[in-house]
Amino acid sequence: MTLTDLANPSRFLSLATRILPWLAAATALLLAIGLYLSATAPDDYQQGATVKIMFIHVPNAWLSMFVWGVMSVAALGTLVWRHPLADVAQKTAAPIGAAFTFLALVTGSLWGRPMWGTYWQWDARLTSVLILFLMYLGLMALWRAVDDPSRAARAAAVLTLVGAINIPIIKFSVDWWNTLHQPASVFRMGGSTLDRAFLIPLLVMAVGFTLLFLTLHIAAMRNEILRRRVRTLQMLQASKPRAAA
Amino acid sequence: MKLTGRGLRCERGQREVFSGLDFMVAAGEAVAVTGPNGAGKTSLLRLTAGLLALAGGSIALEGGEPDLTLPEQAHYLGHRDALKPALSVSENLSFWQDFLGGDAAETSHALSVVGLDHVAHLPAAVLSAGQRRRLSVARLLAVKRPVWLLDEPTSALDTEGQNTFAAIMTGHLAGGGLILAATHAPLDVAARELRMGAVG
Amino acid sequence: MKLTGRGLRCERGQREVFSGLDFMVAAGEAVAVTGPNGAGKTSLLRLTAGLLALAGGSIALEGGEPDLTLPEQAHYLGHRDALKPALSVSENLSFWQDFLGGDAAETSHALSVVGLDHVAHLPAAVLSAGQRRRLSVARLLAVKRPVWLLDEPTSALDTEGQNTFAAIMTGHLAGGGLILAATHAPLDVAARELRMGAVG
Amino acid sequence: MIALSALVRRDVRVALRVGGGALIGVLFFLTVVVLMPFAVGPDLALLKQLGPAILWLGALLASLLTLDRLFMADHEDGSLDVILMSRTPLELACAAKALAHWLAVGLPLIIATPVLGLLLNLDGAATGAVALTLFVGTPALTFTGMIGAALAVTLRRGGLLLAVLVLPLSIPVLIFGVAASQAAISGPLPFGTPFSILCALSLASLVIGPFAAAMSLRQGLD
Amino acid sequence: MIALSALVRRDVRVALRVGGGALIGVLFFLTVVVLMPFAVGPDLALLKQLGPAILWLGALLASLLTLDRLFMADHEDGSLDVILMSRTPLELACAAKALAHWLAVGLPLIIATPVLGLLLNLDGAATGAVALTLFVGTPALTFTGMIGAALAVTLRRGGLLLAVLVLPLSIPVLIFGVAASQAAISGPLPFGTPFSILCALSLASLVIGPFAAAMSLRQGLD
Amino acid sequence: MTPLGPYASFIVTSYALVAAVIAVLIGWVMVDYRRQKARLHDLEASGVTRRSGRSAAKIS
Ligand code: HEM
Ligand SMILES: Nc1ncnc2c1ncn2[C@@H]1O[C@H](COP(=O)(O)OP(=O)(O)OP(=O)(O)O)[C@@H](O)[C@H]1O
Ligand SMILES: Nc1ncnc2c1ncn2[C@@H]1O[C@H](COP(=O)(O)OP(=O)(O)OP(=O)(O)O)[C@@H](O)[C@H]1O
Ligand SMILES: [Mg+2]
Ligand SMILES: [Mg+2]
Repeated sequence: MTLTDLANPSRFLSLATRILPWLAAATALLLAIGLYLSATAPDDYQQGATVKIMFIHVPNAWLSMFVWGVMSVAALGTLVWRHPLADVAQKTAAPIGAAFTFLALVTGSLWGRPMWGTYWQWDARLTSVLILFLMYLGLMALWRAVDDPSRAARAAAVLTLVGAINIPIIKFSVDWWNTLHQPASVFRMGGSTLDRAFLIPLLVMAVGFTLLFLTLHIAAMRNEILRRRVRTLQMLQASKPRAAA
Repeated sequence: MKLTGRGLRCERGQREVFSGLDFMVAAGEAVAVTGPNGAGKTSLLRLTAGLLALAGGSIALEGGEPDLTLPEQAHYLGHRDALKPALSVSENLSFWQDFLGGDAAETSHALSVVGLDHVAHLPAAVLSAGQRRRLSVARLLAVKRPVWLLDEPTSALDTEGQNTFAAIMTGHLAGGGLILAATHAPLDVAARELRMGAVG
Repeated sequence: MKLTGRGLRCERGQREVFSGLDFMVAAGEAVAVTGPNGAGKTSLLRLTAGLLALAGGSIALEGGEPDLTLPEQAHYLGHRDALKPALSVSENLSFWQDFLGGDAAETSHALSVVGLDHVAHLPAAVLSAGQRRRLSVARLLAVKRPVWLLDEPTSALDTEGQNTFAAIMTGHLAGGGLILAATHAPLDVAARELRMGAVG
Repeated sequence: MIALSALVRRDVRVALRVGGGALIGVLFFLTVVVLMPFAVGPDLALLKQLGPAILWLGALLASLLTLDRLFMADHEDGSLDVILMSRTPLELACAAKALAHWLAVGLPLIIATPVLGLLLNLDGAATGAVALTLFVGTPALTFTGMIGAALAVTLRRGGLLLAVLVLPLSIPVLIFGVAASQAAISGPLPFGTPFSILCALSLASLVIGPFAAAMSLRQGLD
Repeated sequence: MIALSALVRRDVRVALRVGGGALIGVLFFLTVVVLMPFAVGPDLALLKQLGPAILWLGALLASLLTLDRLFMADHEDGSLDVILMSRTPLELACAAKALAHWLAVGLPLIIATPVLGLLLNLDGAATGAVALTLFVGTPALTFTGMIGAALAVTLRRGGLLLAVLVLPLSIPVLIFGVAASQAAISGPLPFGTPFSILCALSLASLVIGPFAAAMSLRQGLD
Repeated sequence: MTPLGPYASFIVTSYALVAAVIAVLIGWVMVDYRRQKARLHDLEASGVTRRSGRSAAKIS
């Protein structure tokens, strides 16, 4: 790493350290408000109290896609500008995105059981989220499998960008595929027709979860930068055994 | 024609191999890169061939064809010999000739110069170590390129093969080509030496 | 101890490489197998190592351990270096030590003799050509065997590495070992020459 | 052009000699089709229903089993270095290599389809339709799989990791390939819709595959 | 014994580092299971019926994708020469290599079975039974596949040819594996009969595999 | 707070799960931070410094 390269991560570190407490506080506040609003929200006339699952399910589902978008931007940063921060952003977003996707899947199936009578259905949306989850896991496996981080970053970037094209295609193809075999009996609720009593808690929760992602991501990026410094120093130590002793 | 590198820095796997290296090779000149194992000779050749990303500095070829990059005007002869065992000797050579844009009439001439004409029809899998090396040398002859980057080119060659190769290099230099060769043995042609230091 | 071959015939891919070859190596003696590319030097070493089936003749080791075969008492150092890129330098060496039944205490000593102790923890994938060769030489030191069959052992080694290897060979010969080495360069230890003729 | 056709010819030749010839591809396909009844049980109606799925899985398998060494072999023997240094744009060279792979592995499968059609009790028209979907769809499998093959070089990793990374990319092709074949065999849905989407997917992969592979190879320089 | 355990440890280590770790095996299995509905359609009843077949196909695929380089890699880097010259009998060395392969590839799949059981709607007892059949059957896949891996060295061929040679050998394992799992899940046939035949097949392959592989490797000297 | 009705267990489970996963994420980030800082301090204590001469563990 050259001096100019180090400069940016260093500036990022100091910036992160300054804004992280504020971000964390804002996240906690919004999530608390959101939790209160969702606890006091009325029951849906059709779904009863289970509508409460929506307030956590939908933000997680949105974030699962949003995080892939963040990774795609970072991937461009890796490939086009070769910015070391982009590598770090890519790597640290993957596990967080996988966690959100996992939550979307689990809360979805927990909602599906009372609503549809089954935890799992090979429905278009569900299936494409499952594939998204698998792709997150594949990406994480890739990061773990390669010990040279810049090499892993470049491979992961190519895969992330190809995945960004592929996921909408999967969504669309699965949509089509489903109409083949199953009657469209799946319960759906249009976002636009949502009552204000549900809409406001949902939006508050969504913003809260987005802030949560930002907080976690910045903190994880800070850890990763430190980890790379440790690595560099260890390598220095290994290459000069006498100087270190 | 002149090949120059300035302030070169090489990193492999996040470790610095060398930095601040300068070199210059003029047309008709051979430079022998020497140094202990692990000094970075192979890395320098691969940087020049564009097969490794520069971590700093610049390499330029003056006086070559202006619309071609340096790697496109260079031959790189490495440890791995770019041969397919399943193809015959002549199939291997004429593939590179077609792919790199050489003159198809040269194939059999190149094979006879390196002394492989009698095995031209055999699959490359059955070649001995020296015969494989001779076949990769034939690629240098079959496709004309001014810059030759050679990594221990004479290893595995017998005495006669080394003489032949010296003659081939002399011919290339006489035709205005230039050679940058990493080597532990003497190079058998008049050459300046570029000595690289030992590293961790 | 004495290694003798009588009336050896070698066929590769249905073609005869040589026939009627005799050789003898006594304890404490080195024999350099020389000859042009494709003469059959590598083939002779592989026949002796039991890695190639004899088409005729016989090879015997007198005075070795009676219940072990010749290959089981020999080291073969070929072009391919028997290293796994994914394992570290010391993992590679200590695997062969465990597998071939050497003394585990020898590992770090062998690495320092060949000058690789400072890269012991690196994966073998990042070694330079000469460093890989040094690591395969370390196997000869880490596991004691009387017969050494070496195929161009000094290729890719720098001058210091060649000197070290000469010292290693001298030590092996002094300990009553015997060496059969194919080589194009001079062997750096007192050696008889076994010259093989050119073939088609 | 000479350069590209030379590359295609070399790769086809190597693939046929090392892989054992085009007949092996056919034999492999046959083996997979014969194997399925053992896995799912000898229920004829079920097998007929699964017919297209079996054919498509066979094609997917054939490409998975052979693609991972597409660039790795060239990397290991040093050919990739020379290809990178040539005057041919790397994207075109990648496309040529994928085309060669498809000619050596994909095409024999398609030619074998009529034989398998017999085994699966398909009539002439249906067999033709299935062969047509394979003809259009297998290039997409090759050209997306190529991205994984290039990643293998960058990562210096192979095996299951690669399969895990590549398989999700081939899901859309699989869906529309099976759907189009299904439609051709048993109806009632029209054949045209999924088939034209399959064509679109194939065309898209013909563009994206070589670019992504070349990008990955350039990034993987070492 | 030291020699053999060193070989097992080395091979497991290399497999985990190059293939990307045991978790990748699990992820691969998961991907295959998720892929199947795309091929056969999203019909839950059909998928449940095909459950054991899908799991067994996943295991077969994992071994096909990774076995072909079992001996080839050692041949190419010269390790095989040293192994042949060692004092360890070649049969035992082959068995050790196969064991290492099973530990790195087969075992993770078995551990992952419970997760997949959920996706395929299996209850606890059935999941246990399927895991048990995989535990008993996957060694047979590895040890018969090993013969093909050794033939790859002798023939200097890879790719589909190998799959064609290996697949027929694994048909019996597949039949009884699926039958036993099927019996455990849905009855009505007893679980014991196919399961004990599966055990017998595994034991036989444990003996035949190493001998055949060693014989093939000795014939392939070059 | 309105009563949760017959499907209370599903609602509670999903909220609890989300809370648990978020807690794991936060814990991972914090533990990781402490560990990296500690390792950096150890390395600096053993005399290794960055080429820039500045302290590696110091952030701002
Ligand atoms: C494992 C099961 C499930 C998964 C993976 C899943 C996934 C998703 C995704 C990705 C979205 C965002 C899509 C968008 O905004 O266009 C979403 C939104 C939504 N999901 Fe789910 N879902 C699942 C189960 C359910 C169930 C069972 C219900 C209700 C009965 C449900 C109700 C909703 C609603 C109401 C939205 C918001 C819709 C909108 O904004 O248009 N989901 N889900
Ligand atoms: N696998 C093989 N199959 C068939 N023929 C082979 C094979 N390997 C080598 N040969 C042939 O056997 C002859 C001797 O090969 P060998 O490798 O023993 O030569 P060598 O003396 O070691 O040559 P070099 O000095 O080039 O290493 C050569 O003509 C070669 O073409
Ligand atoms: N792929 C790689 N990744 C990381 N480090 C590498 C890689 N290849 C080589 N190195 C390291 O870079 C250094 C220089 O290697 P290089 O191959 O350039 O040396 P060399 O001068 O050619 O040596 P030799 O005389 O042994 O061929 C060595 O210390 C080596 O360990
Ligand atoms: Mg070198
Ligand atoms: Mg030789």
